[in-house]
Amino acid sequence: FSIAEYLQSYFPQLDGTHFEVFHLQSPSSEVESLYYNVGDLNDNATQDTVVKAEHFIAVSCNKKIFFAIDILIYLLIKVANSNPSKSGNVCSEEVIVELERHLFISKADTNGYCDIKLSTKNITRGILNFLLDIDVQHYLKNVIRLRKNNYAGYDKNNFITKNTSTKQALQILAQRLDNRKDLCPETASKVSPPFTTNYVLANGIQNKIMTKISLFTRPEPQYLFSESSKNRNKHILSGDQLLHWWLSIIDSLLDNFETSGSFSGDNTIKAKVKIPGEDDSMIYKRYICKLKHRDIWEVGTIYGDKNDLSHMVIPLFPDDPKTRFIRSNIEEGRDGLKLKAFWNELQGRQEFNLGIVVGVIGVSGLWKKKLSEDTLTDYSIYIPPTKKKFKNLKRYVIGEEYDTAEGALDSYSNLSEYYRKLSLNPISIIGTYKYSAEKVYDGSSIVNPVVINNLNSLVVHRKKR
Amino acid sequence: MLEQSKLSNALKQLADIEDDMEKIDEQVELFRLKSTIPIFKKRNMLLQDIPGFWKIVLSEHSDFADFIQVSDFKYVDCIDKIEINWPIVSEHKSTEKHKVGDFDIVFHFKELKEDDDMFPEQTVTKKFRIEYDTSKLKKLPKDQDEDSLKEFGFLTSEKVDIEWPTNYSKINPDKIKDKTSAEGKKNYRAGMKSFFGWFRWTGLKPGKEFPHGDDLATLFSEDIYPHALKYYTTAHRDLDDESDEEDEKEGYHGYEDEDDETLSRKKPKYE
Amino acid sequence: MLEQSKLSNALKQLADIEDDMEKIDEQVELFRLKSTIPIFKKRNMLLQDIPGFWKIVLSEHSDFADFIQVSDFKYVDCIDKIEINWPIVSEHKSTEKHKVGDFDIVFHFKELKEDDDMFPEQTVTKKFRIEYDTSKLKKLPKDQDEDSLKEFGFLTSEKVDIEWPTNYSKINPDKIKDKTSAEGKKNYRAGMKSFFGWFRWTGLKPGKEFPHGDDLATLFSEDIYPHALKYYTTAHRDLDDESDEEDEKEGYHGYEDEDDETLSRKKPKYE
Repeated sequence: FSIAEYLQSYFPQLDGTHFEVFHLQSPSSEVESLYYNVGDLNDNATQDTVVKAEHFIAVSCNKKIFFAIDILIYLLIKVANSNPSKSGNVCSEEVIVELERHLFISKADTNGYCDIKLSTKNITRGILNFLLDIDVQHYLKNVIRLRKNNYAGYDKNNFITKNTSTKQALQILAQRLDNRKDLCPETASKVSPPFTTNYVLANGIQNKIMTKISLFTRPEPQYLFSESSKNRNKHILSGDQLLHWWLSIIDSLLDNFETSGSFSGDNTIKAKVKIPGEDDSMIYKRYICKLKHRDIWEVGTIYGDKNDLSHMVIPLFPDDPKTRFIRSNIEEGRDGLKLKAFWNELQGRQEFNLGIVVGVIGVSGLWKKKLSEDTLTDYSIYIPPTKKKFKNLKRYVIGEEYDTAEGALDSYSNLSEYYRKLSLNPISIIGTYKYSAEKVYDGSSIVNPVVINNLNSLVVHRKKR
Repeated sequence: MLEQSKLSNALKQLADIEDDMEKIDEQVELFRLKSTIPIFKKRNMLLQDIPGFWKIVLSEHSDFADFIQVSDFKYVDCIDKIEINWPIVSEHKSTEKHKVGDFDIVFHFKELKEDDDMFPEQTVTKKFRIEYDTSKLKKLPKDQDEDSLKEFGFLTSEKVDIEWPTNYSKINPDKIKDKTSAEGKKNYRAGMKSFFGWFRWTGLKPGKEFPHGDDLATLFSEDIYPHALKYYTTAHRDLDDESDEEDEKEGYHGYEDEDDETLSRKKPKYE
Repeated sequence: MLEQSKLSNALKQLADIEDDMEKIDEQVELFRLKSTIPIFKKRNMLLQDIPGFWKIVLSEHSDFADFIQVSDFKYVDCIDKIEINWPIVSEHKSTEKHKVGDFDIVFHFKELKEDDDMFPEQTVTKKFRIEYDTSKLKKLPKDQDEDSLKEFGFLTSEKVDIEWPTNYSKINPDKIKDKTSAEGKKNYRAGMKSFFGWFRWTGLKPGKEFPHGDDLATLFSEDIYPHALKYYTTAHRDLDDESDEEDEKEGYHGYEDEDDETLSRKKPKYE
């Protein structure tokens, strides 16, 4: 079946109104680590691979983009050698690969330029379900490797990289023409993809996948559509509303996690919410009580135990306040900070102490479903050939200004023109979801799991030459 | 008292020093132009032997893309020659008195011939001049201070004729008969926002013409043109997409080059 | 076939053009220095009649403050003269072969006399030289690529003697006897991070000395020194607190400064 069929039940049925979904994804790339590696810890982890991909999904109606969501997927591929004496010299028979998937909801936003009233909550739910259903092998077919692992033995004199000067690069190109008669990129010295991803591709993942979802909710006038708060039709949620909004979405995802059965402690479903600085019982009463899966939900976080070292158990995501706090702690030499103290101190940081409700939501457990590209004919995801092209394409949406509808029109026309040039079509959806009359327009504006002010983060940026 | 007049005297002389500095900046700029222009000439000669040079440079340049709609690129790809002249150092004597900041951009477009779209070969020169007289402005640009415009000047240009592709006839301002209808207005604006609209840009009617036309001009004169070779070689990297530093750091830093995102596309501000 | 050799030939000649460009950049820089230095000389004479000039400039400058701890400002305030010399244009012939990027910063400190703190009058000259030989580095600076250091060079300096205030005796590296104790280590690091620690900076031991010492040097040579008058007058603005654009925008963006590089303090990266 098609992706449009998959998503249609999350879009409203309104006189045949049709929606178009532009689903972009960055090429997968290897990243250093999901956690802060201090010193020697690095060595124990060298065989693990972390692969990252970013999804950017924009939804339009009547030729106007009105909703977008930015989500990061991290795949942690852990190698466990059954014969420790042979570590460092791995061969596939001796290796057990464990795979863990982290989904970080980075940003979501609406701009108020949808002509019809609808629930972006449902659309968000549909998109999240789809992303979680994607077979992880999808991300492993082509992985851009870390520079240190990539082209490790390349011949500097014949290879153009970002460190090659313009002069050298011109000389290399001339040389290529003289020898090979073309300017095509050098491919001979490419190294093979990481062993771990090959292993997963070859053997597949037999079990249900350990999946963790993280997000951080904090209300902002705009996250992805700049100037959109000037549109009076944009409905901006308060911190309290926003947290309710997201909890109800995440709660519905729990339907698709294994919630019972016999599995070991670590795989047990966990759903946690925390408001740094807020009383546990208040959080329970105000936020958890009304949820469908309230038996599963607890006040807290999915990251480690209170006595764990914070930087060892909290994953580092881009543009995330927890991450900024970890970084600044490490820079100040406070690498002994325990988790409990971490949360206590975090609430004192600027992002948290302005009297706005900010929520930390986390889910961890086994995801039940999986849609391979065989069952779904085609994911209809456009993956640009390079990360730079992905970013540039994303800019057609996030680089617009949305104080007038023109921004929503222009971002649509640029994206669809781009698709046309590639002979691609956005996913076209006619919704089948029926609203009960009054349950409409529950949140034209959304979410931003991201914080916006890093005054306290003490990040050192070096000036580029 | 003596102290005070000494101080006041020193401050007055320091004010003169600022003038001296400004003059030096100008001389340095002039010196740079005079030294560079012969090199650019030589370079442009050589570029004739590099097929698709400007197409590669312009499609590589993400800042340039911020000014240009996706549909315009088809015609941008026809540019096979760009030259910038600085009249203050050109050999031809002219009656106009030129400033260091004045420049002319010459574009040569190749012909495009398709069943449903025709675009003729042409050479178009767009001239940019620094202006200090703010009374020429129809209105003050947003976020701009009149005094600093008077002091530092602002870029202006004249509308220059360019033949539009037949595909764009609908949005070509010269061909829109009824500019007051909703449809006419919409098409007029679409045309003004296109790359061809930039050739009509004057810098005197902020909000009514190609948005940030001065920034696009400066992007050509200060970045694309002088650094074209760099962008050409960047496009030919073997590690097309090596994880860049930012990404590799991500594990530790946890931030991406998000500052990219704060830059906005250079968009129209019609009012 | 012919086309290819034509192209290859053009590329080779374009590579040479890059060399020409580099030479011109150097000549332009030299021209700028030669023209500017007499003006700086005249300016520095006049500055002697402006009481507290450098104190005002340095306390006004927020980028400077990113490098300096609050407790250091007491001594920074003692600076009553700064001069930068570029040996490549100085009249004195020297045996050393100088590059355009080499410069010496001369600081004159006034005496400070307090019951519990003494700091002597002194003149200290810190010399910065561009180096290309990466084998001199004890280790590669974080996030730096050896090839580009070799190509573009990196700033180095020699440890220079400066008398520390008595108040800082505890953290003065020359006075710490036991550098291995926890207390000794802590004090040593505190000293290296202070403004006085910068005078010991060599640029060869990244992670072990004053953090971003090269950036601080460049801040003096490229910004504070040439634009000192601007910062002096900025400090005297009548509308001291006029809200600038950024501030005004902040209201609706709410995220303006997200990745504003200027906001981050230059923090030490001891490893």
